Amino acid sequence: MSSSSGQSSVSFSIRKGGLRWGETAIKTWLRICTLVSLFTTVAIVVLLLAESLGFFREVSPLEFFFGTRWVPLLNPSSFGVLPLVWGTTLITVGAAVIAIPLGLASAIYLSEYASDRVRAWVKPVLELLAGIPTVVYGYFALTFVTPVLRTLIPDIQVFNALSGAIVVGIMILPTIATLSDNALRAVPVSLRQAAYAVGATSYEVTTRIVVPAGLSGVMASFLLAISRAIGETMAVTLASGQTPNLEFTMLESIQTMTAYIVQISLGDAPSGGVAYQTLFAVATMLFFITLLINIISQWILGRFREVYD
Amino acid sequence: SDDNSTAAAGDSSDATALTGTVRLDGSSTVFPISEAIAEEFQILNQGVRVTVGSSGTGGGFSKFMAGETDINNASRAVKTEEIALGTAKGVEYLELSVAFDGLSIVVNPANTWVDALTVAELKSIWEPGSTVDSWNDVRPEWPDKPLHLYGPGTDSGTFDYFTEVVVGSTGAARPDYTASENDNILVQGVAGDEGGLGFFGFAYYEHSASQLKLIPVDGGNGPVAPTAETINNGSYSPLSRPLFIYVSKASAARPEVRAFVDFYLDSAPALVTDVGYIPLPADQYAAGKSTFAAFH
Amino acid sequence: MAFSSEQEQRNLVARHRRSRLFARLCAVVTWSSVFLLAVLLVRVSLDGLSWLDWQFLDSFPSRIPERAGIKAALVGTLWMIVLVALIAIPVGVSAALYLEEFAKRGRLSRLIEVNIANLAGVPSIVYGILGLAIFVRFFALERSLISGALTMSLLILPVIIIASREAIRMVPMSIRYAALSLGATRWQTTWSHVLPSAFPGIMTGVILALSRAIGETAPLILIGAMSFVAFLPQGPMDSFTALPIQIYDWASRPQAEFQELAAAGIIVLLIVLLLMNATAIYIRNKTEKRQK
Amino acid sequence: MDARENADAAADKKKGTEAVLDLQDVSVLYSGKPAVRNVSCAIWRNRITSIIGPSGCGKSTLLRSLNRMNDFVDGVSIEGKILFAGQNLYGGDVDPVEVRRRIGMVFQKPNPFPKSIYANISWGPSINGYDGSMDELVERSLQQAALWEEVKDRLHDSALNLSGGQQQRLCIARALAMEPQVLLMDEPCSALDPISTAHIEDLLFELQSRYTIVIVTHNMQQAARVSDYTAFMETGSLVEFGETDQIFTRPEKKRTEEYVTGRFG
Amino acid sequence: MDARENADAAADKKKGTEAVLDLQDVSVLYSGKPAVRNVSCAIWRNRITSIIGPSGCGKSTLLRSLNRMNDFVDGVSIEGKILFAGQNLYGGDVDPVEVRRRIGMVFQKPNPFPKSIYANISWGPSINGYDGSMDELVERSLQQAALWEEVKDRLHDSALNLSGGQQQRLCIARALAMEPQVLLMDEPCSALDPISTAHIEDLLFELQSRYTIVIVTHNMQQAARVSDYTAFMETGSLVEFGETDQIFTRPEKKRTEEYVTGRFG
Ligand SMILES: Nc1ncnc2c1ncn2[C@@H]1O[C@H](COP(=O)(O)OP(=O)(O)OP(=O)(O)O)[C@@H](O)[C@H]1O
Ligand SMILES: Nc1ncnc2c1ncn2[C@@H]1O[C@H](COP(=O)(O)OP(=O)(O)OP(=O)(O)O)[C@@H](O)[C@H]1O
Ligand SMILES: [Mg+2]
Ligand SMILES: [Mg+2]
Repeated sequence: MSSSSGQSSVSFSIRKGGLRWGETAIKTWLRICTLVSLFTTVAIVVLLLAESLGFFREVSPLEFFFGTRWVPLLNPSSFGVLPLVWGTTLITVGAAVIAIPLGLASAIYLSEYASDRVRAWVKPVLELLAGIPTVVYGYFALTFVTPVLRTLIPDIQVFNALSGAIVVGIMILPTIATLSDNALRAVPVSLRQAAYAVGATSYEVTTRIVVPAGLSGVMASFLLAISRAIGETMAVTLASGQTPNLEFTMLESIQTMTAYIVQISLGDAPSGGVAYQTLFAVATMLFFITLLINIISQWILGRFREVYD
Repeated sequence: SDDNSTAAAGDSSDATALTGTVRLDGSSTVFPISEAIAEEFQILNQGVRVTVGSSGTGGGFSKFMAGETDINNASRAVKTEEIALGTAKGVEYLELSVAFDGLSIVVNPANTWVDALTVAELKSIWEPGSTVDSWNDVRPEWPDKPLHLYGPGTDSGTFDYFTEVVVGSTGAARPDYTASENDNILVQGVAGDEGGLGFFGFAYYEHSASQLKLIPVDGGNGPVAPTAETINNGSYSPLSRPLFIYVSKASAARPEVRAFVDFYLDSAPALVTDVGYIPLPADQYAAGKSTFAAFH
Repeated sequence: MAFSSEQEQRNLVARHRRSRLFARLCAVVTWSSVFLLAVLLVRVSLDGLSWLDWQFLDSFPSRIPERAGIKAALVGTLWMIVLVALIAIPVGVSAALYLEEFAKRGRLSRLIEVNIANLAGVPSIVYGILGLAIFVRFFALERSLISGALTMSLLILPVIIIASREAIRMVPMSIRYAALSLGATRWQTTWSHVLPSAFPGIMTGVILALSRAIGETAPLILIGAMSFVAFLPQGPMDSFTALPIQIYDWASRPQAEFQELAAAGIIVLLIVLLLMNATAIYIRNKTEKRQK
Repeated sequence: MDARENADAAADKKKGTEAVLDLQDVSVLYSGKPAVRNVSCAIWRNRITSIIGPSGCGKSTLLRSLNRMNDFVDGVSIEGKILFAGQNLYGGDVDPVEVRRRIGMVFQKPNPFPKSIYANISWGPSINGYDGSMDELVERSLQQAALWEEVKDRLHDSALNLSGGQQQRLCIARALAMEPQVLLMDEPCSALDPISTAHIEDLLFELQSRYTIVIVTHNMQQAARVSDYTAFMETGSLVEFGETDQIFTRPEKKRTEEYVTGRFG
Repeated sequence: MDARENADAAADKKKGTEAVLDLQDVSVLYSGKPAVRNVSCAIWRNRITSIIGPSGCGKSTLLRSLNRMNDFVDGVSIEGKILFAGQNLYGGDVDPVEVRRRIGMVFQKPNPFPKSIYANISWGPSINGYDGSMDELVERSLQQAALWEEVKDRLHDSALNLSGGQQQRLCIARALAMEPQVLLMDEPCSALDPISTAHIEDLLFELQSRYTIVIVTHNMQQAARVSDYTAFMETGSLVEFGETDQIFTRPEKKRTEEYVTGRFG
C-alpha cells in the first residue's frame, strides 16, 4: 500500500493550472441553448410586429381593438377583433370551468387516495390522453358530444361554443391532473402529519393544508392548461364552427383567434392583401394576451405561494 | 441497362426514363383531383416524385409566385396582389381549367316546403344586411320557421365564387351564417337542423344524399338541379364553377413537369369523376393541351 | 369511543361523512376521465378497425379507399420524432442544466424563466408562422423534414425545459456535494451524477412533449408539409407528410370510406403514442430501479 | 429551578398516580419485520416519560403507535394492546381521528403550516368545532408554550418567518390548543440551538402539572433533566423502564449502564 | 484497543508535528451575518482534531470552509486566512477544485452515488486522471475503510443496498481513494447505529497514522474517545482549543466545563 501522499510533505500546488477549456466550452454551449428561448421570443415578436405594421397602416387600431364586428373577408369588411377575443374567452373559460375542478379532483385522488399501483396505471393513461391529437377530439365533439347536447338542449346549434368548451376541457384535464398531482406530492409529508396530529380528517387535511401548500404548482398546471386551451385550434374549429360572434350565449357558433389564424393561413385568401395581414394582427394580439396572462399569473403565484421549506 | 424487368412495362417504357420532382400545392378543393392524377402518374413514372400540398389557394400562390412550387391548384382565378408577387420574382405562368365543381344548395330532408329557389331569392337570403330570418320571409306561403345558413369559410374560393355569382360582388354576404372549412361538417350542420339551408361542393352532396334534400336553382331558365350532366353542359348555371391549375413557365421547361401536365389533361376526364367532380367538355381539355404546348 | 361530548360526537360523524364523500367524488372523477378515454378509443376503433391491415400500413395515399395507405405519413412521423428528439432533447436539457446548475440567480435567469413559461403558452400556429419565416424562407431549408423538425422543436422546447428543470431540482444536493468534495468540476458532477439521477423525470417530460409534437397539425401544414407524398423520405431535406395531416385530409373527404380510413389512421397514431409512452415508462422504471 | 423547588418536584414525583396509557405486549412491524418487540409499560398521568436508546432502536416507531400516526406509514402492522382510558386504541370501533385529537404530537423537525401564526393555532380547534372565543384560545395556547410575548404583535405573519426554536414552540402551542390528554414529542429539541432547547425544557416543567408527556430524545442529559420516568430501548426491545433517577444512577441492566455512561451510542 | 496500544498512542500524540492547516482569524458570514467569528487555530499533521459545541454554533460552517465546500452555499463570504501548505485557500489564484481534491470530506448523512460500490470508489480517481490499477486502488481504499471483507463479493452491486453504516464507510473509502492530505468529517456517525459507530471509530484510529482528520461531532463521548485535539465552539466563536485530555478533564474556560459535563446543550 502506498503511504506516500498522506505522509510526505512533497510540495504540491493548489493553484490554477491553466484554464479548464473543456469546462468553459461546455458552459458556453449550455448558455447558448438557454438563449435559444430568448431568441425565439424575439423572433416571434419582431416577425409579428413587422407584419402587423402593414395591417395597421390600412386599418385603424381603434377599429381593430374596439370594433364589434369581425368580417375581414366580407364585403363590406369590418375589422373589430372583439368577437374573436370573445370566442376565445368563451372556450377558455368554459374549458377551465370544466377542467379545473375535475382535474384537481383527479390530482387529489392520485396523490392522496390512490394506492401506488393504481397511480402507476392511471397516470400513464392520463398522460396518453394528453397526447391524443386535437383533431381526434374535434371529431369526438362533433359525433358524440354535440348529439348528446342536442338531446338535452333542443335549441342548441350544431356548432356551438359549449361543445367546443367541453372537449377542450376534456383535452386539458389530463395536463392539470398529472402536473397538479406532481405538485401535491411534493408537499412534505410532515405537513400532512402535523394536520392529522391535531385530529383532522383526510378531507380537511387535503383541502385546507395540502392543496393550499401545493398551490403554486397547482396554479402552474392550470396556467399551462389554460394556455393550451387558448391556443387550441382544430378541436374548436370542428366543434364550434367559424362564425365570429359577440353574443352572450354558449349555444351558438363562435370563432376563436387561433381558429381564424388557421382559416386564413390555410385558406384561399391571397397573401399580401389586407385580409392576409389580419392573420398577423390577430397573432400579435394573441401573443400579447398570453403574455399578459402569464405575467399576471406569475405575479399572483408570487403572492399566494405558501413556501414550505 | 437490363431490359428483362422492364419488358412488361410496354407503352410506358419511354416515360420510365423521366426523373425529378414535381411540386404542387394550393387549394384543398382541387387537391383530390391533383392527388388522383399524381397517384396514377407515379405508377407510370417510378422515377418522378410528385408531391401535393394543400395550404390553400392563397398560401399556394404565395409559394408558387416565389418560385417554390411548379404547379398551383386554385379554386379561383389568380388575384392582382398575387400577380404582383410573381412579377416581382419574374415568375410567368399559365392558367389551365381542369374540372367543374357544382355548388349544391341543400336543406334538411324534413323541409317539405321548398322545391326550388331562384337566384334572386338566394341573393335576398345571403346578401349583406339581409333581413331574412325565417322561411316565410323568403316566400310568404312558406312556414314561419327560423332559417339558419351554412356555408364554407369566408376566405374560401367556394365562398368567393358563390357571393360573386349570387350576390353580385365577391365576398358580399351576411356575416351571421355558420361557416366551416370542412364541407363534411356543413353536411352535418344542415342534416341536423330542420331550418337549415347550406351550400357546398357537389361531391359532398352526392355522398350524403340520404341525409339532405337537394334544391334545384332557377337561374332564369327554370329550376335545374345539379347533376353530372347539367354541370358539364353548363345548364346548371350560374352555380357551377371551374377549378384551375397554374403552371410556372420556368418549371414547364423541365420534361417531368411537361409530362405531368400533359398526363393531367389527358387523364382528367376519367379521374375527375372518380373524386366527385365534373369533367369539362372534352374539347376544352384539348384546347388546354395545345395552349400548354405553345407555352413551353 | 366516548371521551367526548355528544355534540362533538355528532360533529365528528358529519366530518367523517364529508371526508368519505370527498374521497369518493375524487375517485369517481378520476375513473370517469379514464372511462372517457375508453369511450373515445372505442368510438374511434369501431370505425377504423376493419381497415387496419398490412396493406393499409404498407401503401401510399390513393383516391381509391381500398388502395389507400398510411406508409408515407407513418414514416414521416417517425422521422419527425427522431429528428425532433435529436434537436429538442439536447438543447432543452442543456438549457435546463444551465439554469439549474450553472446560472447565477439573478434578473437574467428570472427573465428567462418567465420567458420560457410564456413560450409554453404560445399557440402552436404562431410557431408555424415563425418556422415558415425563419427555417423555410430565411435559412432556405425549404419545405423539408428538417424545417418541420426545427419548428416542432421550438414548439416543445419550453415544455422540455420546464419538466427537466423540475427533475434536476429533485436530485438531492448531497449527491452533488459528494462529487464536488472529490475534486470534481461542476460539469463532471453534472454529467456523471445529476443527469443520470434526473433521467427518469426528464424522460417523462420529454415524452409528454414529443407526444404533443406528434399530434400537431396546423404548424406543419403552415410550413409546408405535403398532403400527398407517394415516396419515403430519404433524408432530412426531403418533402414529407405526417400522420395528423393525413388523418385531417381523409376526414375532410366526402366519401364515408375515407372517414373510416381517418379513424384507422387515428388508431395507428394512438399506437405510436402508446408505444412511446410505454417505452418511456419502461426506461423510467428501469433506471429508477437501478438507482434504488 | 432552585434547590427547594427541585426537592418539591422530586417529592411530587414519588406520589402514586394512575396510568393514562397502558401498553401490553406491543409489537410494531414494518412489512412483517418487527421494529418494536413486545413492549409493556405504563404512561403515568401528569408525568414526563422519556424514551431513550440508540438510533434506529424503535423509539419513534413506538411513539407514533401511541396516537395511531403509524396508520399513515405503508405496510405497518401492530400487535398487542394499547389501552387509553380503558379502551384499546386499536379496537375496531375506535376512530383514529378522535384518538389523535386526544393525544397530541410534536415532531422532530418543526412543521408549522405555511399559514399565519394565528391560523396555525386556530385551525385544529376550528375543524373540531371549537365554539369558545378563538382569540382567547390562541393567546392561552401561545402563553402556555411561552411564545406569546415574542409573537403577540405579529399573529398574522407567516409562521415560517419564526426561528427554528420559535417554530417548535409554535408546534407545541398548536398541539396544546387541542387540550389533549397526552402530548407526544419526538426529539423536539434535536433541531434546535441550546437557548431554544432551554426554553422548551422550561416549558416541559410548566406543562407537566396539566399534561401527560412522552418525549423521545437522543440527548441523555436532557432525559435526565426533564423526565420523571425513563424507558431505555435497544433494537426494538424495552431494556429497562423506571424512575429517571434510578435509570441514570442505579440501572438494573448492564446494557443500560453502558449506554447512559456513554460507553456506546 | 488494549491498554498497551492505548499507552503507545498517547505517547505518540505528545510528539510535535507540523500544522497542515493554519486558520488565522477566520470568520464566515451568511449574507453578512457571521456564523463563525475570528477563529484561529492549527490542524496538526496526522492527528485527529474534533470540533464540538451546541447545535447551530458553526461547526459545520467552519468545517466546510476548510475545503471550500462553502462556495456552493448562496450568500456565503469568508474573512481571514486559511493556510494550506503555506498557500491561502482563498487566494485569488487558487483553484477550488484542486483544493477539494486534496482535502476530502465525509458528510453527516451517508451519500453514496446511486451506482455500484466499485464505481463509487473509482469515479473520483478516474476523473482526476488516475492511471494506476483501478482494481487495486478500489481494494486498497475499501480495506482502509474496513469494508473490503463485507463487500468484496458484490463490488458491482448498487451501493444503495448497503446498510447505513456500510454506506458511511463506503463514503470514507471513496474519500480515501483520492489520497487526500486532510479528511474532514461532519458528524459521520450521527445517522448510524452503535455498532456501525464503533466500526467507524476503530477506523479513525487506524487512519490517523496516515491522514490528518478533522471531525465534527455532537457526541462528547465520541470526541473524548477518538480525538487528539478538541475545539469547543459556541455561537460562532472558538471558546477553547487544546489537547483532548485537557479539554475534557481540566478545561480552562467555565463554559467548556459546563458543556462537557452535560450541564447544558
Ligand atoms: N417506514 C418504515 N418502513 C420500514 N422500516 C422502517 C420505517 N421506519 C422506520 N423503520 C425501521 O424501523 C426501525 C426503527 O426506526 P425508528 O425510526 O423507530 O428508530 P428511532 O429509534 O426513532 O431512531 P432515531 O433515533 O434515528 O430517530 C429502524 O430499523 C428503521 O430502519
Ligand atoms: N446556508 C445558510 N444560510 C444562512 N445561515 C446559515 C446557513 N447554514 C447555516 N446557517 C446558520 O449558521 C449558523 C451555524 O450553522 P452550522 O450549520 O455551521 O451549525 P452547526 O454547529 O453545524 O450545527 P449542528 O450541530 O446543528 O449541525 C446557524 O445559526 C445556522 O442557522
Ligand atoms: Mg426517531
Ligand atoms: Mg452541522
